[in-house]
Amino acid sequence: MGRTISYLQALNEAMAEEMRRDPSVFVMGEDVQMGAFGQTAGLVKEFGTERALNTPICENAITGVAMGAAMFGLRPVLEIMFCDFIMLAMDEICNQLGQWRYVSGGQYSIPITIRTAIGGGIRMGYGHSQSLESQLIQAPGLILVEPSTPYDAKGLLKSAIRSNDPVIVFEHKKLILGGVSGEVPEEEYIVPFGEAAIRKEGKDATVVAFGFMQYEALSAASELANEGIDVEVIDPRTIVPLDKKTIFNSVEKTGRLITVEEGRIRGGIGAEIAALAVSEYFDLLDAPVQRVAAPMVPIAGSPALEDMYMPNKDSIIRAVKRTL
Amino acid sequence: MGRTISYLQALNEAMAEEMRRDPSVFVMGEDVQMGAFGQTAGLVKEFGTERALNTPICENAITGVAMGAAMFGLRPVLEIMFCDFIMLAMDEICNQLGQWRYVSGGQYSIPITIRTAIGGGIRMGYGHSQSLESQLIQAPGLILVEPSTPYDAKGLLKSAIRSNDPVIVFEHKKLILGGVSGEVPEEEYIVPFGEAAIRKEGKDATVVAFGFMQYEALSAASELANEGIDVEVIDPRTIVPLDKKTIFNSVEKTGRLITVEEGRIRGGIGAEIAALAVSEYFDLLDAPVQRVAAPMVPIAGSPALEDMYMPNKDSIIRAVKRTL
Amino acid sequence: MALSNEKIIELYRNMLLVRTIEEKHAKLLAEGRIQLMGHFGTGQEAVSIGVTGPLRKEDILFGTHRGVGEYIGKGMNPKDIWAEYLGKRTGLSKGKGTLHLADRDLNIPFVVGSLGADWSIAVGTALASKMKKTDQVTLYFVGEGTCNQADAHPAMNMAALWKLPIVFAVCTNQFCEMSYMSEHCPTEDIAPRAAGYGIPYEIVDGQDIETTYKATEKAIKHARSGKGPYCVEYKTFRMALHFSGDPGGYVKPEDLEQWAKRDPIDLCRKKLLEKKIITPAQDNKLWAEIKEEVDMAVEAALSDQDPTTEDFITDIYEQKGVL
Amino acid sequence: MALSNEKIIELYRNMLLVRTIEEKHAKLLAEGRIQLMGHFGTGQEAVSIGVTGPLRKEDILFGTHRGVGEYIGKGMNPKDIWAEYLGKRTGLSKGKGTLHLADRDLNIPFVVGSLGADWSIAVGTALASKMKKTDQVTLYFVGEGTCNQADAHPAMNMAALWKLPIVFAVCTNQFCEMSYMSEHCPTEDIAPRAAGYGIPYEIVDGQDIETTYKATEKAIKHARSGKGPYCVEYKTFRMALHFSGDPGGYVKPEDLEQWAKRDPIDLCRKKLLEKKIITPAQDNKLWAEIKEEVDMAVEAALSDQDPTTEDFITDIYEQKGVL
Ligand SMILES: Cc1ncc(C[n+]2csc(CCOP(=O)(O)OP(=O)(O)O)c2C)c(N)n1
Ligand SMILES: Cc1ncc(C[n+]2csc(CCOP(=O)(O)OP(=O)(O)O)c2C)c(N)n1
Ligand SMILES: [Mg+2]
Ligand SMILES: [Mg+2]
Repeated sequence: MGRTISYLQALNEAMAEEMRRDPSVFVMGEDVQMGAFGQTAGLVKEFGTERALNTPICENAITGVAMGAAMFGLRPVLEIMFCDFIMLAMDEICNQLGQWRYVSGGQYSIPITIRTAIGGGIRMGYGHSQSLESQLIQAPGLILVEPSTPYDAKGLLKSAIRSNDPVIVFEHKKLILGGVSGEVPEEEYIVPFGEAAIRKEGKDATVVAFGFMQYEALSAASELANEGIDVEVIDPRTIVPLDKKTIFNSVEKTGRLITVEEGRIRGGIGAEIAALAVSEYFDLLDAPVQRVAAPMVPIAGSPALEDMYMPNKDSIIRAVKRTL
Repeated sequence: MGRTISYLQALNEAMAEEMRRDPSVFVMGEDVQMGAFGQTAGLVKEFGTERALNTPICENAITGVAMGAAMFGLRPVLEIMFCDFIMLAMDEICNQLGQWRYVSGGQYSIPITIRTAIGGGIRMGYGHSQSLESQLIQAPGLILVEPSTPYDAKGLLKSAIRSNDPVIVFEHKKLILGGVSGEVPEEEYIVPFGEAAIRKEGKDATVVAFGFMQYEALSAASELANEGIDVEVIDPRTIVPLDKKTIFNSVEKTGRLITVEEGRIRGGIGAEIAALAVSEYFDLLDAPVQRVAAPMVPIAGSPALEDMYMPNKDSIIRAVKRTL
Repeated sequence: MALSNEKIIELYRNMLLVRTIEEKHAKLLAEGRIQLMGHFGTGQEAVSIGVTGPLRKEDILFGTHRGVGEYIGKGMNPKDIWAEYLGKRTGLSKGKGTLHLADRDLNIPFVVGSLGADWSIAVGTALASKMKKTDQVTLYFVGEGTCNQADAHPAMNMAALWKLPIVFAVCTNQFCEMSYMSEHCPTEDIAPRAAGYGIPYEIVDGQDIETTYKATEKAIKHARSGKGPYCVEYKTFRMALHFSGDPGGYVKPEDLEQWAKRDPIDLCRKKLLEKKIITPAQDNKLWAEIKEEVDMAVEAALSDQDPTTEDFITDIYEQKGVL
Repeated sequence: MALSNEKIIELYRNMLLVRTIEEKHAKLLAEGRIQLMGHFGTGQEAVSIGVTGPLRKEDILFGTHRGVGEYIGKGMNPKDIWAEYLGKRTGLSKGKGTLHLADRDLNIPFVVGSLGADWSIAVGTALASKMKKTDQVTLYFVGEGTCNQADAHPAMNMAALWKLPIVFAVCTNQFCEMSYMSEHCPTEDIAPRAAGYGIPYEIVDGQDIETTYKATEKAIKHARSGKGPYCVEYKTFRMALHFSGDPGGYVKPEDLEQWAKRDPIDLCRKKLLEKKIITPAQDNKLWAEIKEEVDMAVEAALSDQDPTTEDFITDIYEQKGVL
């Protein structure tokens, strides 16, 4: 039997359950005892200040601390408060974390989970609003996860914590704050990496949408349905590994591909999927791929400007129509 | 009348000439007085220790220093010794340098040039061998330059130093060390951003190759010519802005597109070009796009393993043949 | 030398202005008239105003995210701030920065998003002043929490190494977001770290405006005279919560109580009244004037125009045709 | 307490081994037999060996890029090093790390590429020891140039804040690549920076093996007893150039001359002979033995197998099917 819980609750439960299950799991980050957006709130009560470890503000260094701890027997769950700050920790993440297993010839596993809040639309402007998943897709050795539902948030975060590979989990602020709710089982479960979910079946076009954009895509799909356009909506759930099979099976059926992400367009996840389409799955397409994404513009604080920046239901609808 | 000079000399001349021309230009970085690979060697003699400023090792901070200086009247040319270390400075580069013009509403120009050595094949292994251009293509507000000849190295670096936008110049170690030579005019010239060069005309397939890969592409082209395959080789010279016109005019003629870069494949420059092909230039292609790039693997120190990693003439030849 | 009466009144007025703007911001939020979150500096006004008071217009100021103190202190006017805060095209940055204020005319670079990213940028502006042989000083005003950010270290190191004209002004308000500083660093004081680079430092009371002003004045003089960087740490207390949406619950009531007794505006007013520099009537009038000034600035800004789709894509590159 | 004769001989032997391996490396390069560049630690052997001498096997060592000193000191054997250096599949890391040595069995994490990236990683290993209540100490051995890297600061801060079992061992060899330290920081000493975090420190002569050993032993004892981090700075001189391809020309001849008089191996040998702990004949035999050991290690490694195409794509993820 399922329960209906919020996205926030799902994240919190995943951490609490894994901390109960395995004493080597602990959370750390800036103000994790309070919980910046509440994801880690309350853990300190049950697990104490050492396993809910507040850190100073120094993102590259706390990433290194988590990495070192992970190499010697612990399983840290590190929170980087805003994904914009991931950029401070790029050397640790891309050059060290993702590479040391390989360059040590497999001597070290680094079982670390990094959770970070992405996304705009809540008027935080420059510096606190970006979706930088695509900044990490070029780095080898990382697993990248972007859950859109409470079910996936819990199941994927649990998989992340149990994984011996470094995993980065992108949590959209609108999902955390906005109180998306959904069903999760009473009993324990995990969601494996690399399996996309088909959120809506359809035959006219394939929309692949990540994280929060999933909801915009579903809204677009139902509006399009009113016009008799039957869109298939796929939620990849993990960016690396990417479930190419589910995506391109769908494209085989529809002949049309629209990618949707909140990050910027150039070199984005959509670029990679479009490139796969035109290299590995060349014959499937009946129309140009449409990439719905943010433009190559910084995010302004002005609500008017932020609204111009964000991809949304309407831009998805326009993109779908361009393929028909 | 032209002179034949090395790639290294071209870079050095560009800096010396611009420093003579404009007293606000100066070079800074780790050991720039000696010159890690010799690019800045000798400048200290003519311009003194203040305008050839040695810095401590702290890549994020020296990027910030250059940025601050650039906002208040100077034109720094900052050397980040190895492009791998760009990852230490990602916050300054992507979140600050590329964005402050916009988020200050155009109040500040930041005329800074960052030069950095990319590339492998010289047995430096992990940490000193990567080509990370594609890590920067997602950031707004930056200009990215990758010269492959002495002529372009000099002309593009001069454009970079004169530009009021932040420019990053990628210099391949094999070009610096290996002594590629070429003609440059006696008289002053610059090479503008956003204009690709067609290095070899051809009608059967379009090969777009960046930086050092240009030479591998040209070798591939001449070997293919022996087999009667007539390849067009394009050197984009700048990654941002990208000369889509020259590239896709060529694809219109050949119907075949092969992208070549030394960086890793996922989310690389090739992904972006392939995505453009399948979104903006859908009808031009007669065959799947081929992306020649490094795999999603760290770079090992072992020569045997490094050779498996590197894209080269042979992988380009195979890729071209797959399109025919 | 004691400050002149005019100077003290000016500083007092600025402190009132800061508090009034921030209270107005809180009120607008409470009334649901705006959504823009605020990080208020209530109780810290003697630091932000004392630190910026001795600066010349040509001096360069890096300020913090905490309220409008140092921006008012450096000369920004409330209408400009509000137009920017509200994301209007009449704002200092056409609404693109909002909370991240910048003012080229006042030599205020930009309020950074990634805290601490500007440590080194400030060293860069000081380097520019030195290389261009101007006699500008850069004042880097920073929260003590941000002193734990990595770049604090190379920034201090380079500033000392190159003897740059920069003042590191540390506002120790006891908190970093929702935790006490004792969870962030092992020592009570931050400024002694400067000694590791041979940078002289001083630690002063942050509640008394004359003290903060004079300590800063001395530090600026040192930096301007070519002797290199100087560090001042101001001890104060953040009476507000971290930001307008902060649920609170982590501040010890006894701390609030104790520090409330030394509110910088109260302290200054008392002194002004005691010394008869102003009368109670003049004081009341001042408050009323300031309240009206702020109200008018807000109303004017609220009715300004939003940025356009054209504004959206300008100011990214200077070179045409790149975007 | 003085070191036992056995201990001193062991340390002396290790110093000889280090110098011999590095000289062999230089020779192989000169003969064109290998291309692998080297960063030699000639003249610094009393630091690398003295620092690692007091470590237990379970203690965690972060070493530097400069030669093989600390790795020999912690127990790596020459053959393992050479197989890795030469990129063979029999290497410690199957040839994937080469100069970036790592040894899980010896608790040596990995020699980092971006200098300073491991400051905080070392804090992390010490945190793990503390949380797991082992009595391991982490020894972070680092060049003074790398002490200017940003993360030195938050690393020291967190280590002190959390009272972690870690020793910061700074090897001040007067250079950072091709420049003297005076171009990198304004002070002569690095260790006093530790005082800013309340970390105790000591500055010692780096040429005398007993001094370096004992200072480190004391620091390790402090850390192991739960008193938190300790910092030791060892003053030495890099007699080699920065790396095997360094053109040189920037080292003052008088510095070389002066420091050559205090070569750590000479100093130690003199003491051993004077105190009759070894005889000249025994000493000669030791050198010869070591030379042979190293030559054999190199030849054995040279004939090992290269990694395969299968090796190329393993060790990236544990999870199957991701790459
Ligand atoms: C790089 C970075 N990490 C974290 C944050 C989130 N953050 C915003 S304000 C703040 C507290 C800063 O404390 P302090 O410097 O003492 O200034 P105060 O808020 O006390 O004025 C933090 C951690 C940020 N903006 N940037
Ligand atoms: C992040 C980073 N910046 C620069 C370098 C290049 N580099 C290699 S060795 C070295 C000198 C380090 O000096 P120090 O820490 O004193 O060690 P030493 O070489 O003297 O043993 C530098 C700058 C690097 N490897 N990583
Ligand atoms: Mg504070
Ligand atoms: Mg050194």
